[in-house]
Amino acid sequence: MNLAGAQTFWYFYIAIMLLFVMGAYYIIASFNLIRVLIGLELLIKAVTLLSILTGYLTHNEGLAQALVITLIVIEVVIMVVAGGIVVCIYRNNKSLDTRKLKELKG
Amino acid sequence: MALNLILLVLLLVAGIWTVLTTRLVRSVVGLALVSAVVSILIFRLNSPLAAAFELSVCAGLISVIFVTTISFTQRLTAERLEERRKERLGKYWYLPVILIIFGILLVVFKPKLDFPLPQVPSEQDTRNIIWHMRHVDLLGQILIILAGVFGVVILFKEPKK
Amino acid sequence: MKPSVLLLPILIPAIFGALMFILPRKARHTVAFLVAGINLALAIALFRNNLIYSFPWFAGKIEFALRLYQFSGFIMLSAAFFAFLIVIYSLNFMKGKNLQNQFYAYILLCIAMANGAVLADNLLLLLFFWEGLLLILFGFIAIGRPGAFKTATKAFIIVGISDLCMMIGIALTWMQAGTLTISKINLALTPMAGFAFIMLMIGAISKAGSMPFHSWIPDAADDAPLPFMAFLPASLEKLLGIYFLTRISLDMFKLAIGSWISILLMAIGAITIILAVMMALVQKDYKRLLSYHAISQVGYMILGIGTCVPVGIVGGLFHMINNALYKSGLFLTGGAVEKQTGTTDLHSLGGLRFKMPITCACFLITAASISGMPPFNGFFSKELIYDAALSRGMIFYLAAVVGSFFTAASFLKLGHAAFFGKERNELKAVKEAPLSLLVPMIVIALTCVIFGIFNYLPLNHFIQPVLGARLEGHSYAGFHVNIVLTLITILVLAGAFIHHIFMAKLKGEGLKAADDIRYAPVLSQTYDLAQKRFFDPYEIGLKGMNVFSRILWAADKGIDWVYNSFVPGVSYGVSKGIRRMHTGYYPVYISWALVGMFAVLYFLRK
Amino acid sequence: MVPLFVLIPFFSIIILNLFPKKLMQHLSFVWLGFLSLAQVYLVAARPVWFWDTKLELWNLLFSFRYSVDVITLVMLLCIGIVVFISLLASRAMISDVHQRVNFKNLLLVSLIGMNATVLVTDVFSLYVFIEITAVSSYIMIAMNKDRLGLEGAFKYLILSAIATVMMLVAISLLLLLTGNTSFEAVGAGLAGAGNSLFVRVSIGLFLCGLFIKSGLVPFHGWLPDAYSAAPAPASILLAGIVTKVSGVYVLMRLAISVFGLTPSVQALLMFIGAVSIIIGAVAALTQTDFKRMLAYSSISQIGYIILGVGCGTKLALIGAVFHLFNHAIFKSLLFVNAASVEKELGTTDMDKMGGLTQRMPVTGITSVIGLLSTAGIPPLSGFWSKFIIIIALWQAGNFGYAAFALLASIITLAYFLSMQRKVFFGKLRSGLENIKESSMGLIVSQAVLAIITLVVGLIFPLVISWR
Repeated sequence: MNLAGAQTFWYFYIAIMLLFVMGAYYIIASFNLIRVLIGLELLIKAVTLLSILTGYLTHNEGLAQALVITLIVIEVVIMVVAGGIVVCIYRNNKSLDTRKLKELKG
Repeated sequence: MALNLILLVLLLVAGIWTVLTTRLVRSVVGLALVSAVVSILIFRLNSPLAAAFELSVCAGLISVIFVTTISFTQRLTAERLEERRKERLGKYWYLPVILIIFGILLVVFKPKLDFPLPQVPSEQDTRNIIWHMRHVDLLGQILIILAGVFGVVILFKEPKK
Repeated sequence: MKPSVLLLPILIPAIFGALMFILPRKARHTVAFLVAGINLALAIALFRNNLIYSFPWFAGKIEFALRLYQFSGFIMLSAAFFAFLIVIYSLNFMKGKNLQNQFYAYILLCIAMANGAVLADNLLLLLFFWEGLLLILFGFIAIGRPGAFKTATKAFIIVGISDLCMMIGIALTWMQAGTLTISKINLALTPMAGFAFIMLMIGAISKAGSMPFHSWIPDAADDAPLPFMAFLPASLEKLLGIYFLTRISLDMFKLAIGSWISILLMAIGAITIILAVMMALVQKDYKRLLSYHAISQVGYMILGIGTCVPVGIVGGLFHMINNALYKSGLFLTGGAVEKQTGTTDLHSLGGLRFKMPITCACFLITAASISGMPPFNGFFSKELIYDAALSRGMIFYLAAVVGSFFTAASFLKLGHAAFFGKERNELKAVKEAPLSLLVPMIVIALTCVIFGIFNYLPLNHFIQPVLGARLEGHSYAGFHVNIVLTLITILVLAGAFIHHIFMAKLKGEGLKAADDIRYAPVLSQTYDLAQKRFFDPYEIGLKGMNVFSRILWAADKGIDWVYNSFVPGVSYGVSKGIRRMHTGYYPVYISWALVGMFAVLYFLRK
Repeated sequence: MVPLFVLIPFFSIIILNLFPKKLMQHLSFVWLGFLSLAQVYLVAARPVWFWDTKLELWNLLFSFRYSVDVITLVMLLCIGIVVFISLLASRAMISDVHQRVNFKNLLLVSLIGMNATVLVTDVFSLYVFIEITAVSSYIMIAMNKDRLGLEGAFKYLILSAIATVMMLVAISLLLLLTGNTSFEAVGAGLAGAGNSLFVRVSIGLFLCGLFIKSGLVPFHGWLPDAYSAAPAPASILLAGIVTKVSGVYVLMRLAISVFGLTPSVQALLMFIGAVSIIIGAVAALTQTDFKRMLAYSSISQIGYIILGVGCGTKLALIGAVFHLFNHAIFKSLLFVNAASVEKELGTTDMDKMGGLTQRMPVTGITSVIGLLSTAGIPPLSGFWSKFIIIIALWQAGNFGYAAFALLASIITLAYFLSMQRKVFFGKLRSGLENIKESSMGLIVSQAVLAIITLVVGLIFPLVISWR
């Protein structure tokens, strides 16, 4: 990897890693189901950026874009399904509290 | 490069705001902001098609999905909100600390980037790649959209009383 | 003869056994009869041939090798003989019973698996057929009376665990010998090889039904269909188990006189003889009593083979075939009694000698054989074993003789209770068993007599060729066994007889029913006996032994307990702890995954 | 014509949904049954006209690069069998018309996803189809919209999303290192890239993602919840095949033919496998819920497979693939048993059962077969595969792991025995006198699976040499 590339990678790398940490922290620490999904979105954003970055660095933008487009479609569907599950949970529990999801244990 | 740096900082700030804000709707707006910044970054990384997709689908569609989901559920009352705010303060002040520590760790353990970059295939037109080389993914996209449709049909239907 | 003919005795019964599930009801008996007959004819035709048939198998790594030679031909012939008799017997016995199709299917499959196991010249192939037999055993017991399912599972697990040991043994043998072909394995008795031997031996003797792998047999006697008992535990499994034991101790491992394994085998044999026969003594059911003898007699064979001297091995093998004869004969008489009277409880039997004279005669001959009474076959094989045991140590001889005494005593009791004694009112209408039940019994009884009087027939043709050069030209046929030992045996038997007559008289006065001959001490009887000093020491000893055998009974249950609940008990606490860790709160799970991720990345750092 | 495994179900989804629902439920039942059985036939008999013919027309229109080897074939076979069984069970367990139609649609999506997963030769396509299978599973678990089902689905979704993020990071790094995503290119690129930090991180992250997907300790938190909360047909599908394809199969494929089994990866896989075996088995000991216990036992069995993969010798891989097949069969069998008990009793709590063999003989007997096969009692099929794995471990010199695997199978036997006693043996519990044997569909599927277990156990040499 040449010097300029390494430089670019380095900055993006730190930002992406911190975005990962934020997303993971949000998922683990928040008590609201929708916030959990937002945390998940943050993680996926970081991955998207990483993919594009690797494509950019290896001059392989075409493939990287193709992958990212597919990835975005899949991401949307997962969010839709997750949203549906969260709405159903709300209808059942009358609450979005994650701490009420402890029925199955042991 | 400087613009990239500013955008990255903006990305992190938007991310932190998304995590720390009290109102759910604001959090969704924060996510949309993150998405927007990401799509600008993608655009600047020579990937216009993906940037357009990211902007329209993620910043747009996903925000709509979240707002819809929130509208299906009830908002909190003002007092509960106040309680929550206190709760959240206790919980979330760790995050900046963790981020700073993690950032320092990343800087200290900087990975060596001396590996050679691979030779890449000559075909670089995204549309060509999607339509001619990655049929299987295309099939997967159609299929997962179908699955999503079934999901919406099954999960969002109002239960019969 | 083409070597591939060796596939026939495996394939024919297997195919017809599988077909049995779908054949029409009426054809089943005929087909089973025919296939058993064909199998017998095949076994006779193949006997005395030497053939090897093999082709690469198991992705080319392992040979599918079948080997027919003197020994395997002999075992195959005996198995075919018994299978044929049992099928004839079952034609009538199983009439009107449920699940006949399964019953016949299992018999035929059993023949196929047994033939395969005997012919296999490759340890993995042998294991394959061995496990097939286990499965059939399970099915066989399970089709018995309601509730047999539990017994079947018990048998399956106990035998399964011992087969697991055998598997370890095979793996170890493979590792040390570098081959799985049985006829090529020849290992010196290093400690590692000794361990392998013990593992294989566990597989062999548990198939034969030796202690401590026996506890399912008496339960099966209660639950399984009777021809099963006469076929599997009484004859076939003994044949296979002892066959394999002989193979491993003569061919695969160099077992020398005085090696610790020889001592171990003899000890197992002696203990099995004594303990099982004492448990037999307190049984009150025809089939259950026989089933304990089925265990006890294995002890003689293991003892004989364990001595490692030619006379002992000849005796052990001779005893194997003799035991198969008279034990299946005895079970068949039990079956006839059950069929005609509807019960095998000795309390409600008695005086059947006039009602069922032929059954009674067959019983007498086979019982005399098992007790080792001259000139029946059991006498000769036991004499050979005594001879060998005496040469290895007085204690083993004593165990064998004492076992013989108790065997005789318990059979006198059984015969008295079932066939002699006072006729019971409920049994007035009982008739002699039908012909197809009688024929196998008569054949077996006659064979017992022939193998006794003309004992050179089986010895010269079947058994002694197996040992070949090892015999150094000796022949053990005829009457030339040790006179002193013979005298002692006769004395012991006479003692048992006198003792029985005396006791029967005594108790016959004390109790109204003559059939109630129990050595089990009921208190008043013990007082009565205590007045007669002549019996005192013996009765006390018997009582003591009774207590002892009850303790053994408890130990028996203890083995069950280990199998069933010990392991869960130990792990219970840990399990609870792990369950408590699964709180159901998913961030916990996510944290585990993340910690796991960092651990994995750290693990891969180099 | 191999792409037809994916394409025919794909078009049939669209065509079937054109029919009215009343008609579609029957039509799709017949069609799905035909599809799955045809798949079983095509894999088992392997007619030349199917496997060796190229679809020229299709290749112009629609290129589908695929590869077929023994592992792929075994997986296709398992997929066919388990989808068929799940279909039968859904007929018996779901009565509502809409739900039936929905389930069949999802089953088709899942079938395509799994078939494509085992056929594709591209790391990213692998991710796409894993995700398709997973999405249909989430919806299936949540389908009844009961509290527990939703909870299980949400947990599965979150953990599985994290897994996909890990895999995507790994894919991005692989793109950076090798410039492409196809198996050959990635494999060649990794071989050339040496052993830099990014290589190890990408391999490690991909493996972690797959560990979550296949439910290995300590990545297994979602698995018992999802299995036990899912509706019966979904739990059969999920436990029988979905996690095996999307986790274990992919792991095997990548570890063997892409990443290559380096000593450290081998050590990692064997260690994780052993930990899963023991934790799964011990945790299953004191479970009171039938399905939950099966779920923990599933963790333990997957541990065996991974242990075999980690050992890496040819024999071990044979054993692992064979165990994968067996596991698909007997775990589906056990979940069908659970389904039929659940259908008749309305509960899966084992404390409320007892002596059920008297009332439900087929369920009782087949469950014994399944349990003994799981515990590895000879000569059932599960025994042989475990035996091969243990032998292979021993041969490769991993004596500790071999002994360990042997010991753990005794614990397996222990918890299954205690379960047997609770549920099927013993005295019939009062209140259960009116229980009947469950419906025909479940009986048939139990019998079919039990017979497969038995027959495969008896003729295992033929099975092993099948290719």
